[in-house]
Amino acid sequence: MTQTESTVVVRVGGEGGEGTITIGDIFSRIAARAGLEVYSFRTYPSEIKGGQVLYQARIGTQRVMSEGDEADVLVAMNQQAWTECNDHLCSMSTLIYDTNAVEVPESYGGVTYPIPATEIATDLDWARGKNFVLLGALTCLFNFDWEMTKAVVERRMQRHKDTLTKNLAALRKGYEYIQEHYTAPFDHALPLPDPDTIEERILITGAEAMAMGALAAGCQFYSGYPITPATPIMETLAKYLPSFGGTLVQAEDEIASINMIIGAAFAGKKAMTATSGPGFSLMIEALGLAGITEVPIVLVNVQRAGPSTGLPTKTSQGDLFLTLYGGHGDAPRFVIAPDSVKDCYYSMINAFSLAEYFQTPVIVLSDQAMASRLETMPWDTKLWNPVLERRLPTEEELAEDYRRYKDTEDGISSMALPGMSGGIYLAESLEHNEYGYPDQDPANHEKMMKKRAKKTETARKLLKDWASTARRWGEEDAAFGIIGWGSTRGAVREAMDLLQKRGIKVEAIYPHTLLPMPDEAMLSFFKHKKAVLVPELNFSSQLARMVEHRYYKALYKLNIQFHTLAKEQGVPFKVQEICDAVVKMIAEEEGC
Amino acid sequence: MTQTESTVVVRVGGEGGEGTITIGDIFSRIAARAGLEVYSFRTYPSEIKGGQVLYQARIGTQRVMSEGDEADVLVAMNQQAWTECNDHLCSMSTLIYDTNAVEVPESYGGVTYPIPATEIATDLDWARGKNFVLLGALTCLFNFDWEMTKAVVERRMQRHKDTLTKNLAALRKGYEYIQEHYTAPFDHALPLPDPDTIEERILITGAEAMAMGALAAGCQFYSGYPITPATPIMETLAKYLPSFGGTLVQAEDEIASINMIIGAAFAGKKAMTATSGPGFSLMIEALGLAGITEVPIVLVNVQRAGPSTGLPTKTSQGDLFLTLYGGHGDAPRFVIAPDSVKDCYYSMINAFSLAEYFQTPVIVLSDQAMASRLETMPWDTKLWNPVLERRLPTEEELAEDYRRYKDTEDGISSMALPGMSGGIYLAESLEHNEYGYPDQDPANHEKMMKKRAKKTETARKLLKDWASTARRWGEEDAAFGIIGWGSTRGAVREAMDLLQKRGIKVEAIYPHTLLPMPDEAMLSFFKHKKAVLVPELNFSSQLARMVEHRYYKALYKLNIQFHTLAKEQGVPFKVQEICDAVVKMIAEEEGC
Amino acid sequence: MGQLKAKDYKSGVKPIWCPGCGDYAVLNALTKAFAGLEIPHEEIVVASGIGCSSRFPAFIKTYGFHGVHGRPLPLATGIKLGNPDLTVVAVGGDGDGFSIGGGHMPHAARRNIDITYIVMDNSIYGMTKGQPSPTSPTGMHRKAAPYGTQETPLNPIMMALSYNASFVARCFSNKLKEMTDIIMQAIQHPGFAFIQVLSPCITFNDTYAHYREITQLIPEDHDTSDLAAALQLALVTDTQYLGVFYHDKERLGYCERVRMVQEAAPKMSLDAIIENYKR
Amino acid sequence: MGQLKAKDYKSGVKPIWCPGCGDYAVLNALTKAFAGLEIPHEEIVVASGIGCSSRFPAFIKTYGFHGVHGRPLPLATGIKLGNPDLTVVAVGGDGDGFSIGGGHMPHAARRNIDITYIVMDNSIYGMTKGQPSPTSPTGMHRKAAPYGTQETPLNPIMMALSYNASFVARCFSNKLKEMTDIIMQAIQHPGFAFIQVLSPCITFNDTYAHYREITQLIPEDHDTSDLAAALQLALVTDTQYLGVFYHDKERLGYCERVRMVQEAAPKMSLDAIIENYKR
Ligand SMILES: Cc1ncc(C[n+]2csc(CCOP(=O)(O)OP(=O)(O)O)c2C)c(N)n1
Ligand SMILES: Cc1ncc(C[n+]2csc(CCOP(=O)(O)OP(=O)(O)O)c2C)c(N)n1
Ligand code: SF4
Ligand code: SF4
Ligand SMILES: [Mg+2]
Ligand SMILES: [Mg+2]
Repeated sequence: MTQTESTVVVRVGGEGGEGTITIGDIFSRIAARAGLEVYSFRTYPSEIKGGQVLYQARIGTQRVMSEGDEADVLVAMNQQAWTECNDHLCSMSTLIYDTNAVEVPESYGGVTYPIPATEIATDLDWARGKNFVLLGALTCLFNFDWEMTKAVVERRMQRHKDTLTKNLAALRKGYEYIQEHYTAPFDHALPLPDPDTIEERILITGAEAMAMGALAAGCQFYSGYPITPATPIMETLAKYLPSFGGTLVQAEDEIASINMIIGAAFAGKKAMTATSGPGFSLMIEALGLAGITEVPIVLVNVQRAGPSTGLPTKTSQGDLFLTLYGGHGDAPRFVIAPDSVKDCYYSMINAFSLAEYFQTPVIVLSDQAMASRLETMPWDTKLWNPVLERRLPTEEELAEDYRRYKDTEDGISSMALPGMSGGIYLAESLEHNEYGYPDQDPANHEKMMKKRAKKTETARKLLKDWASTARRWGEEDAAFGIIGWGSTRGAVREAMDLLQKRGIKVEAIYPHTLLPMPDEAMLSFFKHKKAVLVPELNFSSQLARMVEHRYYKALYKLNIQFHTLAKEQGVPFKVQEICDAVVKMIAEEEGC
Repeated sequence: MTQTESTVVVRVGGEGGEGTITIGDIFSRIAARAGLEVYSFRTYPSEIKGGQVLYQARIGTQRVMSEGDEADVLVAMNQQAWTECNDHLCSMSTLIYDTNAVEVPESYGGVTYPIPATEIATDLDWARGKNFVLLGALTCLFNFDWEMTKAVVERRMQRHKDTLTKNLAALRKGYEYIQEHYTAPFDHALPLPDPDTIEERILITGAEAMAMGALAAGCQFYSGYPITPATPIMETLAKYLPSFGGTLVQAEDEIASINMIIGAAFAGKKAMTATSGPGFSLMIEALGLAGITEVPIVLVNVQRAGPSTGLPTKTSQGDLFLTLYGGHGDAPRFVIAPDSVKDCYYSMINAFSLAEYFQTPVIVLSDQAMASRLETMPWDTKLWNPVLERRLPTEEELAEDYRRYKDTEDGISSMALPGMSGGIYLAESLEHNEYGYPDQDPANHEKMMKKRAKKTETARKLLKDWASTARRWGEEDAAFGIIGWGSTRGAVREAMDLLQKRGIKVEAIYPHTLLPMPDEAMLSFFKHKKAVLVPELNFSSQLARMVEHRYYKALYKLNIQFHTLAKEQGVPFKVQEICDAVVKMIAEEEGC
Repeated sequence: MGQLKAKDYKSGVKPIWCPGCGDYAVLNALTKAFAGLEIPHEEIVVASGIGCSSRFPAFIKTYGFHGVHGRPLPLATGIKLGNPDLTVVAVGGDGDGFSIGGGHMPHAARRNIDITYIVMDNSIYGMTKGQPSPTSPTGMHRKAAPYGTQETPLNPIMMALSYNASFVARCFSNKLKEMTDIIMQAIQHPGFAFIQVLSPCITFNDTYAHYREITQLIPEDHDTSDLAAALQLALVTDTQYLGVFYHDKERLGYCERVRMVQEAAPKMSLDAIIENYKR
Repeated sequence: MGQLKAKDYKSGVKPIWCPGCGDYAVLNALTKAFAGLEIPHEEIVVASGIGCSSRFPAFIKTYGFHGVHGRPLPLATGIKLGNPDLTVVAVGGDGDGFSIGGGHMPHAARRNIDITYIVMDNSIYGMTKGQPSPTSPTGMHRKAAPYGTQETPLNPIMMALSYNASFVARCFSNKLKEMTDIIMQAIQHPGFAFIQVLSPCITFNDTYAHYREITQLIPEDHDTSDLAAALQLALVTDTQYLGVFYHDKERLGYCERVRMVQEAAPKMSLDAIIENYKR
């Protein structure tokens, strides 16, 4: 066990199409069912079949915050899985492998569990079931209950009735193989809680959590176009939206998606779409349309590594600038950056609140790693922030001279919905007057630009009172800080734990909204800092540049040194990388 | 005469469709032909016919740098033209108007030239010719030669043969009306040079100058989609490209346009497109494609006021952020900001040089005011900077193991063209290896990101030696500075002249490339400054924010105060606004 | 309500159109149709793209949405699905609908979304001052095509039929009564209705005389339920037939299908869904 | 040159396709066609969008361009116009070509740009793991459509004909010889050639058996110059006809038209043009 004694990292590697992800995923669910905490990570090539695939499940007896840097246990389905992993496996680690597919040199010093998985499966006349043989072996080693294991497999494979019996047989054989051949206790087995005392938690991916958040917020319309890694949001909502009287349309492209949700939101529904980089780029034009017509929409951008098609199945935080600044002309928008699977759920609720209340597009900026990993989370329906709704016109407003785009003090004007008598107005992409009719007068343009921009300032004030507009961990008076965003949080928090054990005090801040920025929280964070590190998964240190610019006066006055840590490789940070960077920062600053 | 004694501002106002722009345009040409310098401005509603239209021509005996704040002479074709202008006309100004359409109160104290233009035209059985009656009167007042006047009208109206005779008759009547009714010399008449000594100059719009620059650079392929105010670039090239063996395609949309030019450039041609905000937003996805496949393309964005459809015929500088930062993931691009009509021409040549040499997209960021105004400019074909070409593979490279995306020191690798034997490669939107084949390995991704980014650093070095990478005016040791970009230059330079007359010393800098930024020039500019003003035509002070961030350390160290002047009204700066802002900045800084 | 007149549906905003523009007739026909069908103002939305024709929503007294270029169909689809009780009409030009927005019609048609889509086809880009459009004839000379267009014009009726749109018709701005009647049928059609209106641009492409010459009403005996026959009529281009080419009265509209899905879906609470994630 | 074999046109990069994917046959047919026509590798460009089918260019030994989703046609158009001597083939999937990229085919067709466009139609989004595509049958159940698709499938052949594409054909991955032959004709056709290949996705939508049943060669007596007859054949959907539906041998290709414009244009120097701006 590498970082934390109470967690184990299990990695499953194999060729795409061999069911590698399948058994990794089921293993995670069995572990969760057994009462353990789970945090998973998957990487796969953009091919459908073929190509090396890796699934990593970190399980533990206490909350797990990252996927873990190194594997404790490797399940190798093919030679490459072993070869690739070998360099990273510390000698005390454990290897479970299919002896019919993997050759391990005698010199290898780790603990091994050789299993003739292909042979066993072939004997069952079901060669494809070798992955389930290995899964059976794995669950047995961890002392997971057979009946529970079987129940989880049955549930997950219910759509594949034809192969279920065969796979269960393979699973059983693997389970028994361990029972028969290995009696010594397994090094990595974790103490399992009494099944009756297990606290209710759910095991969910970030994408699913976002879909649930949308449902909780009252989303009634979704239009989207398939794109990795955002598709699961659409597929989850496709399943459930109709049950809530909602509608989901698979659009012909992303341009249609965003225009459709603008239409549905104009008509009165809470509406959203989800996409990734290339699709988001195509939505830039209509994002401005929502801005100037003041139509509330929620957009999820599940970032993947760009530029262009890039690495479509790999993670990145490279779309921040596009999200903050992508538009011709200035129009308000808000940006929320969830930083955990659980936060994915709450972020969607907040996103709808901001969108509806401010009649402004809101972008939720997630990423591949967060959206596609499984995490256990406690389920509670308590909402951290009030759910805000759209301001509808009062009867008096409708009775006389209704002005849809009335220039109010807070920038928010009431929004009539088609069907309301007296509320007729024009949603106009040209600059318009308070009624919505085109008006190209210089003074009117300036006035309306200001009216729309006021909403950002109103939001900044409102958000001050919101729980978790920025999250902070560690000690406030720490001299060294970390500013991060989104899914790097887990690695950062684990790094902080490790650093603390070494006596190094660090404080971290994760803004929940990146637009508007939580200025007060940031400035208070800076107060005691000597230097800050901004780790992020993109090439050009986008958050760092934005923060440095926004707060350079404070940074300068307080003489805070600014350090960046940019990684653009398609994979998440390792905890060690964060630790190293912090240590390096401190060394540089302390001059030692 | 308001700002400069040697120039006159003539404004023509009327209803769209009455030929207001036509006579304004012809008047500019007559003045240029008479040997005067011209700088024009036009504003019109986005309607085809109807709506108030304004054409302003500033003419002078020396170089004119802006359209002028106030009109010296107003030609009013309708009542609104007079009413709107009245507030702004200083009492010494002059009004020429159609007595059949405009009523001027007796209280009006300016000089007036009432002309029954509609009546005169109707007497000719050609009521529509009233605009030419007014034009005739105007040219006569300025003492322009009748034969020359007639020749210019004949040339401009050659496509309207059917109405030419009638319009010439109306013109003559107007000319004669002045001769008959007014003998006193016209207050605003300028001394005209001897026709034989007039230096050869051309009168050209910014859009036309960009088209000429493209031809000069060897552009051979254009694909574009009509959009105000970029269309004239396409229409000019449609006329001339075939004469150079080039091809122009009107594409089905902007997405097709940019993909077509990527295709043509890949096949070996210098290729470009031109668009405005909404179209540019649609090109963001493919811009990243050109970045990752390293295909040289030139994009012109003629900015208009946004957001969304906004004010399609009005000027703005609101697309800077989108141009600098618009893309999912990081890919290199260069940005050039021409600051005069003449510079439009050279900017295109430089844009092709940078695109071809660095195999990277280059965006030329112009605007409506600059693209659609006429300016006189001396014609010389001397190029300020070397014309750079694409690096093709050598025979040796092609002979063995050709690597299209070889990771070289300067980031530039040779580019084989289809047809070259031995050069076969894959232009790949996925991350790829040096051969172009997909490669999703973390280390490869990082390497290729770095390779592409190197080009920006190489360019920064190269551009240092280029003439006019940043232009500076005024005195280097001035304590107060102005940083601007693009078409605000004229107003700024005139303001500097006025300020100088009042004994106020200011220096201005206009970066020619906004990406990469000319760091050396900027830092040297900052050296003696106490405070700088950044005037720009957008809502959120985009250049100011970019510059402030990029140079905040220098600004802080030198204790330079940063002042913004943002105007987003769809119209250019007035010289007075710049003067006032500078005076205000100085007052604030000097504490008086 | 029964007393509403066409003029009651005018917003009072003066159209920006040139005098003589074909689009005036479309405005007249649509307002007449609304009055004829007695649809309350507030229950109508007119959505458009960008172009002269697309300025339409400002001139009509209903809810309106002037969107971005080429996207009236997705916008109108969203509006209709957002509130299926509304009468939703999408309008635009030939550039808007067949050039930049050409990718959306096949999908509106295959969804059979219950909206009426009126394209004011003047075979030119009016708003941007006269560039050739996808329906401009080959060889047409304009500033953007000084050597004449080299492309073959598209045939919008053929295209709509090939997408299997369930209501396909052609009108001419000069024939107000026929147009009003067809628009009324289209609005009442529960599904996607496409109407191509030959609506001349008097300023950049005056085709009134030409169309007066080559248009002709569809023969009375044409069976509008016969797709093959409709295709035959659409193939003819030297005569431009006016009237309803095709009308599929059987197919269900998209809103009805969506309603059926919603009805078929088990009613669930969020907590019930979350149960699935507990195991 | 005459000695080139199909396999010489394989790049050596192992296709990422699932074993049994219909796209292998297209790769085989296209390489055979290139070999048959003896076109040198370096004079060919294969351009594509995004999708399983669009990964094609990596597997073939010619110049290649793997562009963005839905844009192989504009890309290929630019390539061909950039260098008309090249043989340019655009390839992609049904999602790429009929969904996000559906707006481009009408324009490639009306330009009659001299490229061959092969759509590997598997009636599914393969690469993104099995969402319905524009040609998926009504009522198909997938994760993204758990209640079944509610849309009518598009008919790509009908659409191509309605765009007046000058060469329109359908192939089936199971019929390699016929496909090779048709691709050869398409490449030789000076103009826009559209080929729909029924190319099953064995992983998410295995339609081999279905297509074996319902496909049938176009009757030999079909006159490929008769658009009306082609439309009649295309209307039939319970049988999917294989072969050339339409072939217009008269119309000039776009490259030829562009050449004529260039020839008609007066040769001018920049200085000569500038003269116009002096007056
Ligand atoms: C994305 C985008 N591209 C281009 C334009 C410029 N534009 C405005 S209207 C128009 C075409 C109008 O033609 P059409 O749709 O036929 O309408 P018409 O004016 O002829 O009625 C164009 C290209 C735009 N507004 N947005
Ligand atoms: C702009 C954009 N949107 C979405 C995607 C995601 N995407 C990749 S391939 C694909 C569809 C593939 O379907 P098809 O074109 O039929 O090809 P197939 O995989 O079936 O061969 C989609 C939606 C993308 N890459 N880019
Ligand atoms: S330009 Fe043409 S389409 Fe536009 S309003 Fe005038 S006549 Fe109508
Ligand atoms: S997923 Fe389908 S389309 Fe993609 S490679 Fe596999 S079989 Fe072919
Ligand atoms: Mg039109
Ligand atoms: Mg497909």
